[in-house]
Amino acid sequence: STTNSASPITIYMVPKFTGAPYFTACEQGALQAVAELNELGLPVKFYYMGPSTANTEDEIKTITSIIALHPDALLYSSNDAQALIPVLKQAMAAGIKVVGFDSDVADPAARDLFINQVDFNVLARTLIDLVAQNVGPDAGIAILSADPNAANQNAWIAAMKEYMAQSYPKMHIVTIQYGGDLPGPSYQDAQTIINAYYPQAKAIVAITSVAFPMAAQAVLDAGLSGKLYVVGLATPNDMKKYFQAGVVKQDVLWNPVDLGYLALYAANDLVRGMMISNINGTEYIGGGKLGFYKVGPNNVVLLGKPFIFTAQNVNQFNF
Amino acid sequence: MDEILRTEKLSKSFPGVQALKNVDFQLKKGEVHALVGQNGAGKSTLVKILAGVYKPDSGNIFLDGKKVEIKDPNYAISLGISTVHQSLIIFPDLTVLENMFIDNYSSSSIKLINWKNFRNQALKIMNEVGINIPLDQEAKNISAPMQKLLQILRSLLKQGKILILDEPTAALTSDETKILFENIKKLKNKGISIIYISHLLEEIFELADTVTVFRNGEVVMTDSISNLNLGSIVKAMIGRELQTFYPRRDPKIGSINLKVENINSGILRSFSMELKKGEVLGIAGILGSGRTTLANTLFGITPATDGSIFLNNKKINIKAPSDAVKEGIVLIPEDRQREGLILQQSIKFNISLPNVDLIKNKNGFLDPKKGSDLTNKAIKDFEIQPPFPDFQVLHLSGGNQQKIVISKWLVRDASIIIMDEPTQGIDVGSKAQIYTWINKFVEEGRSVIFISSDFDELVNMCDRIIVLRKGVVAGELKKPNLSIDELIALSTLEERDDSFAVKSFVGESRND
Amino acid sequence: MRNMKKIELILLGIMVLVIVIMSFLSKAFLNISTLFQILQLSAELGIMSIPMTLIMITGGIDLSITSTLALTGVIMGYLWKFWGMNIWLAVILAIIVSGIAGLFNGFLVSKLRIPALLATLGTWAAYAGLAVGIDRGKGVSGFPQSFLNLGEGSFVGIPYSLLIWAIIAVIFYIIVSKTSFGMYLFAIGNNEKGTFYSGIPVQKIEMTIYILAGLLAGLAGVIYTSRTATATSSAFSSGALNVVAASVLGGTDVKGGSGSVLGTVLGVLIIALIDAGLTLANIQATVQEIVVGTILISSIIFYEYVGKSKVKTIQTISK
Amino acid sequence: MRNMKKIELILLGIMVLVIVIMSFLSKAFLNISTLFQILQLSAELGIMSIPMTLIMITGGIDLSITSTLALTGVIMGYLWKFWGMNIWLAVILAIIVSGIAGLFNGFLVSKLRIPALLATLGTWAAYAGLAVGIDRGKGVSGFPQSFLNLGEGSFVGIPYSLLIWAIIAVIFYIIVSKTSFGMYLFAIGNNEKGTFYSGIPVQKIEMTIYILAGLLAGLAGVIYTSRTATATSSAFSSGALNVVAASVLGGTDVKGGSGSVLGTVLGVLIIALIDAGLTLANIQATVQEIVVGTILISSIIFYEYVGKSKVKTIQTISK
Ligand SMILES: Nc1ncnc2c1ncn2[C@@H]1O[C@H](COP(=O)(O)OP(=O)(O)OP(=O)(O)O)[C@@H](O)[C@H]1O
Ligand SMILES: Nc1ncnc2c1ncn2[C@@H]1O[C@H](COP(=O)(O)OP(=O)(O)OP(=O)(O)O)[C@@H](O)[C@H]1O
Ligand SMILES: [Mg+2]
Ligand SMILES: [Mg+2]
Repeated sequence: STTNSASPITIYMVPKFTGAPYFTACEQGALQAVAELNELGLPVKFYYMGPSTANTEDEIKTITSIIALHPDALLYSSNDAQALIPVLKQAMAAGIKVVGFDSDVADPAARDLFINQVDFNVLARTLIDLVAQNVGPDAGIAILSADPNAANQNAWIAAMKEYMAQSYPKMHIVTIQYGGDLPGPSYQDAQTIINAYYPQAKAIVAITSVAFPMAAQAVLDAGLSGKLYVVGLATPNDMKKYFQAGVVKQDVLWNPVDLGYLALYAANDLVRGMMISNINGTEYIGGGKLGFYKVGPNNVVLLGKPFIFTAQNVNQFNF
Repeated sequence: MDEILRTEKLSKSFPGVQALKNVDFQLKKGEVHALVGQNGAGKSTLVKILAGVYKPDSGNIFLDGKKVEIKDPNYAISLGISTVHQSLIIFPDLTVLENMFIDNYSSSSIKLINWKNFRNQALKIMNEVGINIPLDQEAKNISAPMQKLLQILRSLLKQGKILILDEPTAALTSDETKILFENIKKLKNKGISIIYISHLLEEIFELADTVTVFRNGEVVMTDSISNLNLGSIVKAMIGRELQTFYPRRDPKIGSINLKVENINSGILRSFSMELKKGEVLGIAGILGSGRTTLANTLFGITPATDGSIFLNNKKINIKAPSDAVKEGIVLIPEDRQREGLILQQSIKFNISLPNVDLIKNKNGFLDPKKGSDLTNKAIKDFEIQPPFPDFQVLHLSGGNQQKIVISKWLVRDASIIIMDEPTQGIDVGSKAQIYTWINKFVEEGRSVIFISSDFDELVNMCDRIIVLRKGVVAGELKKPNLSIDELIALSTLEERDDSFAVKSFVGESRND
Repeated sequence: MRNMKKIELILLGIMVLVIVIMSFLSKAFLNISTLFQILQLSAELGIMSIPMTLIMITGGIDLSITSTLALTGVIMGYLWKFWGMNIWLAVILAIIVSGIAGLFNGFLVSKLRIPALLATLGTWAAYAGLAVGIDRGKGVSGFPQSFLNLGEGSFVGIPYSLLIWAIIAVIFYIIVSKTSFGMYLFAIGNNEKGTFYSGIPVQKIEMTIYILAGLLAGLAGVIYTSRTATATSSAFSSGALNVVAASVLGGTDVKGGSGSVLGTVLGVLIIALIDAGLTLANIQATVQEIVVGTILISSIIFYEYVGKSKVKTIQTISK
Repeated sequence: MRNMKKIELILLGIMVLVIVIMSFLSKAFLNISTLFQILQLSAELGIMSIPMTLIMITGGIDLSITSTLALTGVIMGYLWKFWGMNIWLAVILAIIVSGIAGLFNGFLVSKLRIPALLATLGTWAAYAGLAVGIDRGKGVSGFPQSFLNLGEGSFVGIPYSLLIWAIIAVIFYIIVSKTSFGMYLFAIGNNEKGTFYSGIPVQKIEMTIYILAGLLAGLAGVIYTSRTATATSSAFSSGALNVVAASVLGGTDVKGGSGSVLGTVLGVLIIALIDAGLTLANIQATVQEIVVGTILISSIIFYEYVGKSKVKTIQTISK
């Protein structure tokens, strides 16, 4: 069922956990979209709520409570690709439009849409190409990930392996460490890599926004700045210090503000039935100032290409 | 009479102690069989073996002529042996009714309890026995004698063939004792066999048919009561004739040392007293009269709520034991094991603990050598056995443990020592030693407050005795007008109880 | 013993108060099916807190149960997925393993006489290690619908997991308050030696409750797995101390000798309702933690200090 | 009482064995600066386990110290970032707050006579709630380099945090084994009442050690913040039970009356070396958990059962 365009709708946004600057940036984007929609006479009541640490159970509890409030739409970034499926299906069954962003669940039937920040193949290629450019096509690399269950990270790792086999047959993964998306353990894992795997590993690829600054910090602390290449994904604010110190040259990311912005527009489109069908039967969603986006297989919407922050451009961003 | 229970060469040892040595013991149907012996003679150990608490190292037990292995308390109960242990076994947070039926164990413990049925049974047995305890009170809220009666009632409920009573009267007043004796006689007439343990020999003469005497874990004598008298039993118990052993002293009483004015604390009501230099002041009273409260108040364990205390005419404020120690007042507490000692630690640790000020070096660190010197001096002065500073206190005999409690305070220059039942559970030789130290202590112009339930000891050791009754001073006796009869009269208005005289040379019952 | 009747009444009062306040804060709160949905999420905590209460009444504690929960889920998942075992057979076998885990705790505590805190601290680490070792951090999912029904389904509107919790609570309520077994628990907590002298098989009883704790943790593990549709070694990461906290809030005395099943159930319900109510009232998760922490510490002070008659410090120093 | 000298020797033996085995498994292991890097990661655990040992010697426990650690970091971060306070002043104020947190524990335990497990379970939740409440899960970063030096810098090759740990260990080793204060701790753990009757101010001593625990947890919090360059309420999420476990492995008796600072230091070192060694030798993290769990449970059984003279169960039932 769709709602009359003029009547206000309610949307909840549930990040993996509140507090990470990354998710705060997503929230900013969503708030921008809310402001625009309100001005357009499409009022949206918006709430940002989630567990205080990356805890699956707490996320399930939060979502369950939200279902009871019968909002029109729910945005989530899942802590666990499996465990959230039942509760998201419940939400859908309750007539709530469910839109994932940032981190999906394994079952496409558990949500209406997923806003994929970036094609994981493209992202993986970008990272590997950067390693090849900076260290060489035969580099040994150490990967610093979140935890072994993290869907995004696993997809990226798989794509990296595939791309390496294709384009840089001599490049190889020396070790994969899991820092649990926590600063302490991530830092410790980075130190482990430095102590145990350097110089076999000449590059650290840190594929979470928590791990990347920690890896940079560890390399800096070990005095290996310029010798051990660190690249990864993180918000520019977190990395500015390391650009300045010279330990980091590139930071690959999408724009999380845009991600939150698009996710909110998508939810609004779904609730108000504003999806546009074109002649070939392909669906599009309206992404406000970002334009229109195609809804791909499995109801995945791709935000765009990765963006590479460098020492030159990083200061133009604040998130 | 037919035999119901027999033991054959029963032995049991604990680390360092042979508690029972080849004990042959026989119990007949329908008799009251008394076990007597000094502290530590092994009476309770035999009881615990029969009750299934301990397993014997060797030897056999026969019940109705059949050999049995009593593997646990539950099995003992199922064999018809019910036991009232020497230590108070009570579940303080459970109600009286729950306490009474706690050991109603059956294999179907998941079955619902029929409380109505239990309540009726409880009322019936209390009616039969002639006592009344409020069934819905929590056990901790009833008086100590009532708690003991509760424990006795519990074993009566089981209606076994054998009832074992290990010092049941130690915590009872004379009224309750009377009731208990009537019931024991009733049970005996029903053909139930009873093993009865007491240090009060009159009780033995009132109740027992047969007496078995234990000494150092061995049975030294078994005979019918008609063949025995008090002297012969005591001789069997201690292995020799009993003589007096109070050392003589010529008191040199000086000026007032401690003055207490109108203090209130616990049961104590506007209590006042004076203590002179060179004086041994006795405090007498019956169970619960407030003697321990007085000791604890003066030592700062339970500070007085009002009133004043003067030491050498200077007002002092004792809010904690550390204050008392600073003023030179020390306490030998009533419960030696829990209050006086750190059992898990060595002799040296225990002697050093309150005396760290004496064994520090210039930098404030403990000086191991000074500690050893202090300990060795105490060991020598007080003849502590074995004389090893690193020996764990837990494994010392009761008398030697008490010597440590006393010596840990006497190595420092205390001016007043308060002793709460210092000779309780102590053998005859050690007692004499303690008396000698008391005399030596006061001869140096210091003072002793001597609390004891043993009136014979009080009369022989003290210069003056204050008698407490329900927290107030009932009277004061001075040398040379000290007499046991007077003490008894003052402390118990209602009646005289000659059992105290016997208590004096057997020693009080010890709680284990 | 604390006056449990009084504590139960107070807790009941608090619960009513919470419900009243929460239903003012949010209309959604008073909906029965909402309440069921929310409470369902506390079923595992609720189930485990019951044997924890029994153990705490005897003066013991079991820190290992949350590890047992995770271990059970993982074993079940692996038996089913990699050994191709029938799912229900796997469930039964896994619960048997959880019973063995409890048995081992019971053995350490009642036979070897290792203090419960110490013994179950050790097995907490050991069982968690085992679960991680089997799982290798990977997790199992894709369970058959018949199994997932356990976590999703309901009977006359009441979710199965709540029904199971309720049944267990009623059974244990009766055991604790109406049978000799229950009385023995209090007796052991009051005076273990005296209980033994009274002919009661103390060791057997202690053994039994630790086995029960293992079995119920196992059952909770199965329910958790079914509810989240995943078996993973990181299940129920909120940990054993929360289970202890729920019992303590319910009036159970860590020193032993006091406690009630009803109190514990109310304790769990109060925490769950406050948690959910604050979310429903759109109040941040961060505030929730403060509220729960404050309630816990005040109830502890209340039970220990004000709840008893005020006694001189010195008397209680004797422990 | 356990024979601590013997336990210390055994632990020393185990540590040497671990070092030998690990250096066979990985060449990287024997490098001094590698070792320092590894051990540095255990500095906070090592620092907190020392006051924990003192508390456990008296028969108490402090479950709240990891919450205190997080609270200190967050308060420090907030004073600095949002109140614009000088970083070192913020550090001092935060450590004072941690001392107050310890004082409150001491008050609950020594004055109100609430069992330590219970009291610090409550404050564990309360302090964590407070930390989350201040932090709102957001975390603070971007600390000045002067502050980060604390976690990064070193003196003649020894990281500052290790130096601080070593100094604290030496001071407390002397306090515990050479002063009357240390002697009193053991006396309290063996027989609190008897200690009081010996004229020793038991309450004051208990109060002191809980305050010390708070202060050292605070110091650990500052070091942790500096090392990870972030102040967050989720800091040191591995929890208080790990601190207890380290002390237990070091021979401290949870029943009180036994323990040594040297034993605890060795306990922490052994866990850290095994952890690191297995990582360096490329052995899965999963195996590590099993190894540590197994060592813990076997040491518990060893200390409690085999380590003492074997006594009949029946005698020990009397506790
Ligand atoms: N559990 C135990 N461990 C070690 N020694 C024990 C134990 N129980 C008793 N003993 C020792 O065994 C001996 C006999 O003790 P028992 O309690 O049987 O004496 P008793 O005759 O009952 O003395 P009392 O008149 O004081 O009750 C004593 O030396 C006692 O210290
Ligand atoms: N701190 C206290 N608070 C309340 N009541 C107390 C306290 N200490 C003792 N009592 C009670 O006061 C009374 C006097 O006890 P106290 O121990 O002083 O007597 P006593 O003469 O030493 O007797 P006993 O032979 O039992 O040692 C008893 O009824 C006791 O239960
Ligand atoms: Mg005896
Ligand atoms: Mg007394």
